Amino acid sequence: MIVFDLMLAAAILVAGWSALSAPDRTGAIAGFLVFGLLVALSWVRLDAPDVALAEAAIGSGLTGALMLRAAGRMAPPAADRVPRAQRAAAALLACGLAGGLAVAVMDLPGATIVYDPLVRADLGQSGVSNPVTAVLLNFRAWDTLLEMAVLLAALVLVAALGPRGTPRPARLGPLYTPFLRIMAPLSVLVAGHLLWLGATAPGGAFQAGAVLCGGLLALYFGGALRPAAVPAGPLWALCAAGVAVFAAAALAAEVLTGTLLAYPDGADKIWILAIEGGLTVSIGATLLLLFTGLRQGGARA
Amino acid sequence: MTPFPFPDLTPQLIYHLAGAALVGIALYRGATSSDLLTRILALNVLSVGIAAVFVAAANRGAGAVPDPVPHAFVLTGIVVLVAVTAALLALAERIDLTGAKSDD
Amino acid sequence: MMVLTLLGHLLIAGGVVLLLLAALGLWRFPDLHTRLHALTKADTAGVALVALGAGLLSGSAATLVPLTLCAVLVAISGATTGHLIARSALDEEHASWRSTRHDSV
Amino acid sequence: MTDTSLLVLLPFLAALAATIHARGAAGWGLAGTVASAGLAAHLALSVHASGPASIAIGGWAAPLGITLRADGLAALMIAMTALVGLGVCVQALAAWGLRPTAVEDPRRARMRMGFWPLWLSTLAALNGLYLSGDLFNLYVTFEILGLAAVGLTALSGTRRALRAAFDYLVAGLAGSLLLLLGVALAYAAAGRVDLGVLPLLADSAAGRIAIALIVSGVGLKAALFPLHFWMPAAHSSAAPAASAILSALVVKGALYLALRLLLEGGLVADALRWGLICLGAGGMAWGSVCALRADRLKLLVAYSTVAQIGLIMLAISVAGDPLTGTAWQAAALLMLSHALAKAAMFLAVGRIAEELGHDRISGLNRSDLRPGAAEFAFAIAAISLIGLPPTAGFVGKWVLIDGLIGQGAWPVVALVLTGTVLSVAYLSRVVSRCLRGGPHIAPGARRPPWRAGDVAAIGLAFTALFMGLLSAAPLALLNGPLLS
Repeated sequence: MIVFDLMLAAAILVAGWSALSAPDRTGAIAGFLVFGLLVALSWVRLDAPDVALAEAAIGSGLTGALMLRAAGRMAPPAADRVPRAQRAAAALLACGLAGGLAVAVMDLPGATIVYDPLVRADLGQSGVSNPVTAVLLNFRAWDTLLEMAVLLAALVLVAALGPRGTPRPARLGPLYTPFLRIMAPLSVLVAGHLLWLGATAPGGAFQAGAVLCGGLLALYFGGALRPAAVPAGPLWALCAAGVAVFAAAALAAEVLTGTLLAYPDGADKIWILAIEGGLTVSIGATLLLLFTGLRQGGARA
Repeated sequence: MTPFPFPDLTPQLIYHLAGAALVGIALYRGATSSDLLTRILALNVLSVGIAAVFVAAANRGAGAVPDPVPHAFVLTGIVVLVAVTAALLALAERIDLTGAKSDD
Repeated sequence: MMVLTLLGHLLIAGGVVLLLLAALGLWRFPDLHTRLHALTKADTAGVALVALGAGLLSGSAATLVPLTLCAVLVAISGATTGHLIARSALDEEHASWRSTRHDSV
Repeated sequence: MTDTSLLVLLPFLAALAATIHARGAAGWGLAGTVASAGLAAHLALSVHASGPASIAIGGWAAPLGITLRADGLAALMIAMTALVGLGVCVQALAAWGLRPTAVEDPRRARMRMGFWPLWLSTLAALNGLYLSGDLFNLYVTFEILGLAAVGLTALSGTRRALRAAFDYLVAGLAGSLLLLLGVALAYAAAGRVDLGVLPLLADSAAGRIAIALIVSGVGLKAALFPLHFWMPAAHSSAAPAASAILSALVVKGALYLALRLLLEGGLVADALRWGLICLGAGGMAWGSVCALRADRLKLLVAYSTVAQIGLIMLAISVAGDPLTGTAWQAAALLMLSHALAKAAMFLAVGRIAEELGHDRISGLNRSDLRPGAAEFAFAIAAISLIGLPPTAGFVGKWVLIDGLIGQGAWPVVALVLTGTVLSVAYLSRVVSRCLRGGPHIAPGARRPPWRAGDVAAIGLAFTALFMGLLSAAPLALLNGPLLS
C-alpha cells in the first residue's frame, strides 16, 4: 500500500501544480477539482472520513463551483508580468519554507498524545459517540459558534458590495425537470440522514449543510428558486437562524447550568441535535447566498 | 539525533511531506501570479497543505484510532475558507467589473 | 461465501476495466461529443459494477443497499449532466455555425 | 462571569439584528456599541476589584476545551476598544444619520446599512480575540476580524478601495494561514494548541519553526515592516470612520497576540527577539520616511501607523522577563495611546478633507478658511503620538525608556528617541500648515462650522491627552496578576 500512497501523493502534487499554473481558467479549476478529490482520497487513507467528506463536498465541490461561476463572469487572465527577481525571491522563500516544514515533520519529537485520553474520558458525557461531533458541538463548541460568525461575516461583506449583474437564464432542456424532481427532495433526505448520523458516525451539520446547499443550487439552476425574488429580510433571517439558535442555546445553557455552553446533564444529545439542525439550514442557505449573491437588506430596488 | 534522521516511510510521513510541498507550491504561485483568480486558488491550495499537516499529525499509525480534535480543526478550516473564498471572488468580480484591464 | 467473494472481486475488476476504458476514451477521442459518449456510458456502468462488487464483498445488506442507491444516483446524474453538457455545447456551436439543428436533442 | 461571554455574543447578535432589520441598522449599532461599552467598563472594574477570572466554556478545561481569560491586559484592551468605538460611532452617526430620511442619498443609505453590521462584527471579533486562550480559536476570531475589516475598507465602493480591499483580504488570509500552519506544527510537536503550549515549543525544531510561523503570520496581520505593503492603501482609501477603526483597533488585535506570545513565554529564542527588534526599528525608519514624503494627508497618517507599529513591536520584543520587567506594560500603554490618538487623527483628517474637498498636504495652507476644530484635534492627537507630557503616549514612552535604561540597553533608547524625533518631523508638516495664523489668512476667512464629527475627534484627542494624567487606572489594571 505504501506504493499507492506514494503515487497518490505524487498525483496530488501534480494536480495542485497544474491547478496553479494552467494558462486558462477552466483548466486551472478542473485541476483544482481533481486536486480536491485526490486530497479527499488521501484523507480517507489517513482514517479521516469526516474531513474527507467535507473536503469533497465543500472544499473541492462548492469552492470549484464558486470559482467556475466567477471565471465565467471575469475577463480572461492576462499573462503574468512578474519580474524575474520577484520570481527568484518567491521560489527561494517557498523552497525554504517547504524545506523547513519537511525537516520539521521528519524530526518530530515522538508522538505527544494530549487530546486523545481527554476525549476518550469525556466522550461518555458529551451526548454523542462520534468524537469529531463531540469536539465540534460540545468540547470546542465556541470554535464552531465563531465559525458560523465567519460565514455570516462573509455574507455581510458580499452584501455590502452591492448587487451584481443578474445571471443569464440557462436553457436546461427537458431532462432537467425530472432530475430535479428526484434530486431536490433526495438532498433534503440525505441532509437529514447525515445530520442524524453525525452523532454516531462520520457526518454532521457541515456535511449535511453542504448537501442541502447542493439541492438548493440544483433548484436555483433549474429556475425554480430565485433568491432575488424572495424579500431580503426573511432570507437573512434564515441564514442567521443557525447562529442565533446556537448563541441562544449557549446563553440558555448558562442560565440553566451556570456555565456558558454547558448543556444540562443527560440532555446533551437533544441540545446538540437541535443546534445542528439550525446550523444545517443556515449553512445551506448561507452557502447558497454566497453563491448567488444577494442584495443589501433594505436596499430593494 | 542521528546525522541525517530519515524515519521509516509511513503513509503519515508521505502525506506530511506532501503537505509541506503543497505549502511551497502555493506560496510560490501566490507570490508570482498577477491573476486574481490564480491567487485565490493558491490560497486554497495553501490551506489544503496546512490541513494535510493536521490530518497527518492526527494519524497515529495503522490500526490506531486517530485524534479527532485536529479533524475538527480541519472541518472548521474548510468551512472558514469557503466563506473567505466567496468573499474574495466577489471582490475580484467587482474589481473586474469596475475597471479596465489595467492593474493600476 | 467464497462464491460471493469471488464474484465481488470479478465485478470490481470489470468496473475498473470499464473506468480505464472511459479514461482512455476521454484522452484519445477527438471532440467533446465522442468523449462524452465514452465517459457517460463506461462511467455509469463502471461505478455501478464497483459499487455492486464492494457491496458483495462486505457481505451485509446494510452496506449493499446504500451502495446500490449510490450507483443509481450516479447513473441518473451522469445521464443528466451528460445531456446538459452536450446540449450547451451544441448551443454554442449553433451560435457560431448557425448550421447544426439542435432541436432534436 | 456572564458578562465575559456577552462581550462577544452581544455585539455579534446586534450585528445580526442590524443586518436583518437594515432600516434600523444605526439604532442597533448604537445600542450594541453602548451596551458593549458598559460591559467593558464592568469587566475592567471587576478585574480591578477581584482580580482576573477565567471561564472554561462548556465546563471543559483547557487544553481540550477553550477558556476565556479576562485579566488586566485583556480588560484594558477591551476598554480601549469600547472607548474608541464610542467615538467612531458618534462620527458615523453624524456622517450617515440614525434612520432613513424621506429623500435619501443612496450612497449615504448604503454606507449606513453596510457600516454598522461590519463594525459590530469587528467589535465582537476583537473582544473574542482579547479573551481567547486558545491558538486555534484565535485563528477563527482573526478570520471574522479580517472579513469585517475588509468590508469596512471596501465600503466606499471606489475601484481604489476595492483593489485595496482585495489586497488586504489576500494579505490577511495569508497571515492567518501562516498562523494556522504554525498552529498545525505546534500540534504536531506538542499535541495541543491552547496558549499553554507555547513554552513547550522551544524544545524541538518543529516547535521553533511553529513559533516562527506564528510570529510571521502575526507580523503580516499587524503590518509589521516589511510586511506592511498592503496596509497604507487599505487604511487611506476607506471612509474616515472605517479608517479610524482599521488603524486604531484592527491592527491592535495582532499586536496584542504578539504581546500575549511574549507573556506566555513564546518568544524565548534570542534570534527571534533580535529579528523583531530590527524589524521594529526598520518599521519606525521606513514609516517615518514615507510619512515625510507622502503627498496626501491620509497616506501620511497611514504611514505614521507603520512607524508606530514598529515602535510597539520594539517595546514588545525588548521586554525582558515579563514577570519582573515593566517594558511589556509600556507596549500596552503605547497601544492604548496610539489607538486613541490615531482614531482622533483619522476622524480629524476626514473632517479636514470634507471642508477642503481634498486631502493634499500642500493644499492645507489656504487663505480663505480659518483653522477649525478638526485641525485642533489633529494637533492634540499629534502631541500624543509624539509623546509629549501629559499624554498617554508620554507615559508609555517613559515606562519603556525607564525599563530600557534599567536593562542598560542604550542603543535601543537611542532608537526610540530617533523615532520620536522623526515623528515630530512628519507630524509638524501638517500641524504647522494647519494651525498657522497670521497674514496669509484673509481677513474675511470663514471658520468651518461645527459638526458632530468634530466632537468625536476632539473627544478622542482629549482622552489621549489626559490619559497621561489618568494613567494610574490602566497601570493599576496592568499591575494586577496575569493569567498564564
